[in-house]
Amino acid sequence: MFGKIIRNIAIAGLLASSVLATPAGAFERTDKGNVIVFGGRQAIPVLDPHIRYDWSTRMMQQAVYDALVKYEGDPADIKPWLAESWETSADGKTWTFHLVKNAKFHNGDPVNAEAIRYSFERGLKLNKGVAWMLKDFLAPEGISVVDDYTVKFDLKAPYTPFLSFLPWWYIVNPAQVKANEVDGDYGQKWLTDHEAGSGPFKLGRWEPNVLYEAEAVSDYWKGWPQGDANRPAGVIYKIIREPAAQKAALQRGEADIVEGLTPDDYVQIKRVPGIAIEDHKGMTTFGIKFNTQQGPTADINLRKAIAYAMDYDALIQVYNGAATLETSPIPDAMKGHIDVPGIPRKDLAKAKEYLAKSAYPNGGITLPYVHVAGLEEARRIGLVLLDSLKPLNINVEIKPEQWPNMVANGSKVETSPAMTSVYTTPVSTDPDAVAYQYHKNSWGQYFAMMFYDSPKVTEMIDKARSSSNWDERAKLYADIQTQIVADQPEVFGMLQNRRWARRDYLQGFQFSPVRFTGEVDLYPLWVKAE
Amino acid sequence: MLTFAFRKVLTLVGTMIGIAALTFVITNVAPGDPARLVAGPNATEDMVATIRTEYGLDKSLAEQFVVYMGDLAHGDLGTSIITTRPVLEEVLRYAPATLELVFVAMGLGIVIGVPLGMLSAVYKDGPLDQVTRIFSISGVALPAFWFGILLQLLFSVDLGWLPVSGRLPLVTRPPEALTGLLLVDSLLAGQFSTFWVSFQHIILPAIVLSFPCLASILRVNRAEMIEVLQSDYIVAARAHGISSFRIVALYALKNALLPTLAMIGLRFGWMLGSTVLVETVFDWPGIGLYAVSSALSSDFKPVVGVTLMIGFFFIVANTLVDLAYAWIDPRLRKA
Amino acid sequence: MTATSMPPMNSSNDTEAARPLSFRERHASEIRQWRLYAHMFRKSFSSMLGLSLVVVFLLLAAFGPWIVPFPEAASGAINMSSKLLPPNGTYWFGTDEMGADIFSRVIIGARTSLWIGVVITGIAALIGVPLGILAGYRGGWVRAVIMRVTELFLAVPGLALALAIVAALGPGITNCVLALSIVWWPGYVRLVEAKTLSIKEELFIESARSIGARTPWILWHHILPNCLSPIIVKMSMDMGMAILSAASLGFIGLGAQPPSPEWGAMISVARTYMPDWWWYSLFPGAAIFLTVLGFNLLGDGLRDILDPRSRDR
Amino acid sequence: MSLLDIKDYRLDIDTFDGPVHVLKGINLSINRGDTLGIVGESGSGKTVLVRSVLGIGPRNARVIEGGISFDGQNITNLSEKEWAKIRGIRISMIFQDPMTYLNPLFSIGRQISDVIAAHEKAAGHGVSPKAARRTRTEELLDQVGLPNPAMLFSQYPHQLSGGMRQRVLIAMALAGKPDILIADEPTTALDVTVQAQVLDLINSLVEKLNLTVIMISHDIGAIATVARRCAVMYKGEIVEQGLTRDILSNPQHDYTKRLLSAVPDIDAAPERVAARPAASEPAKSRFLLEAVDLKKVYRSQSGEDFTAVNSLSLSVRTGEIFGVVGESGSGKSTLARMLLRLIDPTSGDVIFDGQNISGLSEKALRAMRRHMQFVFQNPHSALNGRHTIGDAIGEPLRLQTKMGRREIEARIEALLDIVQLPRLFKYRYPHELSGGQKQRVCIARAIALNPRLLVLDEPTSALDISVQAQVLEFLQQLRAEMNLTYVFISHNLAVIRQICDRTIVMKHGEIVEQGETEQIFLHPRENYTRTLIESGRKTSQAADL
Repeated sequence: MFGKIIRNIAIAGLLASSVLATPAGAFERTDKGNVIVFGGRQAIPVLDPHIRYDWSTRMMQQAVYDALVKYEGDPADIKPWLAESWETSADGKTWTFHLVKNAKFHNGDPVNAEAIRYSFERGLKLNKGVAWMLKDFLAPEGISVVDDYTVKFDLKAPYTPFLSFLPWWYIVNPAQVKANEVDGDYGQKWLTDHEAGSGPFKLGRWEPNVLYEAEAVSDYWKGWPQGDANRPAGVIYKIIREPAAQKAALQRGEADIVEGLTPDDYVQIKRVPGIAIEDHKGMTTFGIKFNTQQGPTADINLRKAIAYAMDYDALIQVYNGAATLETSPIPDAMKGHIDVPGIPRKDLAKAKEYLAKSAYPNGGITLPYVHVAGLEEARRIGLVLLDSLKPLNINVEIKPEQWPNMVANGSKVETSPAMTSVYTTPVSTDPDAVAYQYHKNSWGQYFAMMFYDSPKVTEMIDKARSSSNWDERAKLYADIQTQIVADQPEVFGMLQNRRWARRDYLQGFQFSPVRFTGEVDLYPLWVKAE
Repeated sequence: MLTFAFRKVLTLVGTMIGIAALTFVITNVAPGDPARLVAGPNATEDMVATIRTEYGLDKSLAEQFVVYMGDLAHGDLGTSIITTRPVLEEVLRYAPATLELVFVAMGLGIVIGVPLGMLSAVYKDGPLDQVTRIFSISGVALPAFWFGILLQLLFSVDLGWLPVSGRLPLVTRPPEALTGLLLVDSLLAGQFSTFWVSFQHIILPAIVLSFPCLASILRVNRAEMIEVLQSDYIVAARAHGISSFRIVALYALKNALLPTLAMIGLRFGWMLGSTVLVETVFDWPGIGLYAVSSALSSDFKPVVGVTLMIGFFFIVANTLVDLAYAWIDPRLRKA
Repeated sequence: MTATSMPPMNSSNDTEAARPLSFRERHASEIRQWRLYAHMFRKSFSSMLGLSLVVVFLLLAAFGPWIVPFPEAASGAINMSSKLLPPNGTYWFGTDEMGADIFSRVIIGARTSLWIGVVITGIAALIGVPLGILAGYRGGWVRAVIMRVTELFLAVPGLALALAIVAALGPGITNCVLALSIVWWPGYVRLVEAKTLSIKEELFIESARSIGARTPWILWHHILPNCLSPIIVKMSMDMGMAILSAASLGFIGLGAQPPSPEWGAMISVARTYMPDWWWYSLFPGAAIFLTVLGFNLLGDGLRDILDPRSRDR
Repeated sequence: MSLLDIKDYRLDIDTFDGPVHVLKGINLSINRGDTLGIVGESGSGKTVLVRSVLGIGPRNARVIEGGISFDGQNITNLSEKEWAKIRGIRISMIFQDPMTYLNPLFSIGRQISDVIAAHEKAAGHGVSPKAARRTRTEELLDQVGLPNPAMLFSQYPHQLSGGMRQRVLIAMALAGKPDILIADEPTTALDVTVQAQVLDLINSLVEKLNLTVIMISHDIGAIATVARRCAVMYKGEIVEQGLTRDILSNPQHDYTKRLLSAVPDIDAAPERVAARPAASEPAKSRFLLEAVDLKKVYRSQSGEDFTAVNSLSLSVRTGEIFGVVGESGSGKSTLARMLLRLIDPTSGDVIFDGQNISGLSEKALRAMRRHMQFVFQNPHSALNGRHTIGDAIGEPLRLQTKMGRREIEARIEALLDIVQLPRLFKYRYPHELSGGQKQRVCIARAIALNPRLLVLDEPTSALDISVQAQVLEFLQQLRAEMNLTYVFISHNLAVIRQICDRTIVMKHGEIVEQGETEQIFLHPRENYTRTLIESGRKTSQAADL
């Protein structure tokens, strides 16, 4: 009976692959032109740029809004956008931006200095979403309109990474927002599913949990890089939750680009004609964070033993080779990165040596490994860890947690588990974005679940972030990296590649490592007609 | 009749309050912290606190409960912390999709289940009966999620006959939402092509959803038919020379339909619950999917809201079943 | 006692009195009853199919770890070099994304499923049956309270409620089983309550009271044994349904967690490997299907033979 | 040639334990215009026989030999299609319980006109219009003496009384102007007064329509009223047939004799041993049981009060058989249960052996129960189907005594001896026993603790007549042997007269008349008592024929 089923299924599989070989339908065409369909797993609950950001939200924010500057390219570079130029004062506290004159919001209002001031004030006063990036250094009063097209920021203290955060502060149209204000909410309610931006797209259909449509602005002030003829009529971001369904949609041409396939899917789908894989080295670090303050992992020897027992090759295999091992806490694409010598690689002898020095010379303990529920790779790495620690006679209990619960538990030393797997994507290209995770002030944040406590490192970080001399900073960051690796607050994992699968007629894909996993700059995309 | 309606409404309100209390307590005992999720990965403590205050999460659980029940009395199901929208508004937005799915699935279940049940009762213990028995029990035993994936694989990926998921193709503009049920709306608007594509979209999830329900309708109908067919009045009808077909299809069926109706009412609620799975597999934008995604983000107001909504529909369905009972059974007609 | 002029009612009893009765004689009634059950059960193909499926399932649950080729696959051993291999001579059901043998995991998974099914139905019956008997027998406000709460639970579809509970408690097999037990018992209350209500009206209950039996005695000796058939039938069916529900939660990602070889959780992972690695979800799915089918067919067959209307046949 | 001929008809029913020979070579012939009665007790095969005539016998029945021919046509193995031309048209049937034989969901008119339509279709000429069928239906309803047929047409079975429903069934059976009308216990489920009316109706229809009737019944009285000829069935055989008058007056077969003699005669003075006065017992009081001002009020759901028993006092002497007689609804069962406090009275006292049991605590009451026991009306449901007979008899011993396992076993066997059942029965289950045997088990259970008082609530009304006679006789012997006092409740006056020393007559929860039984029967003071005795006399009439 089984044999028959297997045979039938095998035939079905053959049929399936033959279907895959036939050219599938293309992108959606409308009377206005081509509409590109992006299939993704994550919904966009709130579009308001000052309330929330995650990859799907920010992708749509980036499409409908502009910021003063924009990250582009690999390695990521800060490009002038609404601001055509800027200067810093000598003490690094005052930043002056000069705006382009032709930018206008979708309703025709010009993008002026007041709009910039209002947007930053709004972001800071709401104290949500992006506020954390600047609120320690910038007060709403510190923003001033110099003239219609000049705006000035007075920081509380010198803060070199200031500029690197600005691409994420999108500019809203104060007139539209104020018109839709309810009970002094800064238009929060309205901006949830409306936009007041100046970006290359404006909002089309907005069907929560189903699809979100961005319609191209034909007379976008900055023009279209692919040329007006090739410019798509719009982009639909469609929610497709199952990887299998994503893959099917891509194969059937119901989607032109998808994110979130499994590593094995990418390998497999690459062979399908008409489909191309975007495979780029990312900046998202993966670490198994130890609780360094409490429990068995407070013992550095145990931490080292685990780090040396880890099967690093398997980490890469989990991604089917589409990942590189971390050689430092700071990702390769970031300024100031060094390859820290002696970063642990699998060495069972060393692992046992360290274990012998620890409080558990014979192992015999069970350590929890917490990962975000639903994160497939994190789960699989848990299995790798479990397998790796068997020779040390250490058992691993793999526990998936909902993100909020995991964060809540990780905010206190007492409740933080011994090992937590954490992916971190730095929001800027400045090394401070990563280094500060090891600063004591970060305790309580999810990326600081190791509760790393090194006064020396903390001091160096403080010094580096206020210095505006790059050479001095580079030296400091090198020392910071070396010291962190020596203290082993986590198992340094790998940098996974960012991957998308797209139809080959989809052109203009531009990768930038500073964007979140999955996030794509929709602006330059276009469809090449056959 | 009025007192009957009044009593029904009273039970409904009581049950709703009960469900609300039950789910609220259940979902709030856990340590989850949705505020932190909403605040974003890098948010500082004071930012999280801002959100907590905004949503009243800083209050004690008892206070939150009082506030929630108070709001509920005004028809306010609270606000989703993730989408910042009133839960009622969202539930009402997603409910038609779910109801449409459930209606179609229920229709399938009844149209296939009742006649099959009838036939297998008439040919009890015969080959047809054995086949339908295994078939119907398979229906209950099939994991909906697995079956759904298999069907997708076969009909969408393999044969390419039907769409993989969703309610409509991307570029198809939905018709004006009068009922929210696409099949109905598209017909009302005279958009037959839209009707056709939305029918193609609904067919797979409806089949998956209807299977277990079809099975239990079949089983109940069969069991009841067997019992009714052995009853004295059927013997009498035979003795009086009424034709076998008429006996089975009219006399016995009407009697057997009563328990079947009760099962349909019960299954209606069950179906609403299972949409959770089917909607996940087929990306069907209904309340089930909404509940799952909210639950996964520890956003519990929507979970409570959806549970209430399902409870509400369930009770309404069962009230309708009661009415249908009274309509069919003259013994219950007297008030 | 004096002899009477009664016409003889049956064979006389003097001859038998002296000789001790054999087991067969003493239990002739039970033996006949069991043979009758077996006869009726054998007649039905579907019942026999159900029984065989359940027996196979129980055997696998009992001996699984000793008969599979790669027992370590169940405890999370990985072998990345042989990942996602299609079914072949070594790996009968192929391998999963970590290179573990799916055959071994599916077989050993029977244990987990058995555990899930037994615990959920067990807890549900342990809570539901006493409450149901109490509600049905006592009546009055006790019944009102119990039945109100029961109806409350029944008004919410179990899966939705269980989902809410697990989401709150956090994923994991224990929480999943707990949540399902919480939503499962009301079915037993309703079943047993209805049954008790009808049994309560039977004369033999009054008869027991008239000879001075206490309530607990009546509940234990009279009500419970008469409720037993529907309970057994329901438990048999629920074994399957509980396994299915736990798998459903596992599928959503809220149930059992790796490396625990639970079928639903396996499909939850495997679904992302559809359709190209079809064997990964096919076999656990088929295992769920066959197991649930088995328990349901068995329950259905049991219902047929335990039905009092078919007793005297 | 006779209209219906049954020749050497042998029929088996297949069961798990092998085939049961239900009918063993039946020979019967009925001529046009005949009225044949078939008498038999339960299990005699009479119902299977008449259903076979209509082709609606049990599912797993098998004809072994012989056959049935109707009007010259062999109808032993007809196809459904051929049956359609006969059933309901040429042979039709009326049934025992008119409630369960009418479909509750269809109106009376609908059901009858459907039958008419079916007949028309079977006859080959098209179905007449609705209105015509309605007219015909109303005619039929009128014919069976139902008032206001037009209104009745749209009514549902539950809105009708039992007698009316039976008339509707008869109307339905007459719809096809049948050659033969089969009546299967048509009066059993009806009240006594209604029974007479229905029998009268059948008689008048026979005359008016020249019907051929086969009526089966366990009630010899009913048969005697309708049937000119009569057949007696016993264990699947016809043991005797002939003119009803002859058989009743001069029975030939042993079974017929036994059956006839078992019918209690209301006019026969009892030949019982005179009630032994309890003088030999050092009784504390002359009265073993007294009830003072007992009252029971039930409250219905709509809030109305219903008084089941109203301020009733009685006293039962030690050693006597105290009869309680009344129609259904007279409150006699409620009274019986209150006497043992199985139901708590609304007010009033029950004094047992000088002790007031109304105020006893639960525990004291349970202890008291060993002295007073109850025997229920229906032995089929008074025994727990899950317990063996041994368990059932042993249960009071386990509850009330500290006897060991062996002692209990021994006592169970002794009790089985007393009630004259084989000892082997203790391993059997109730469903394996006959009604009479079950009632003996119930009695064994009741006397297990050597009680002093037995309250017997219609102990024989669920039993066949011949069994009833046996049980009654046994009960009298038992009382003598064990010095028991009985409170005997019955609706059957003949039975009461046969065994009771003193009797009360109840109506609507109150005592109408009380006194020495003979006194009441010979010189009833009250009108009600007189009517009761009169109607009782009617049903036992047959015995005098």
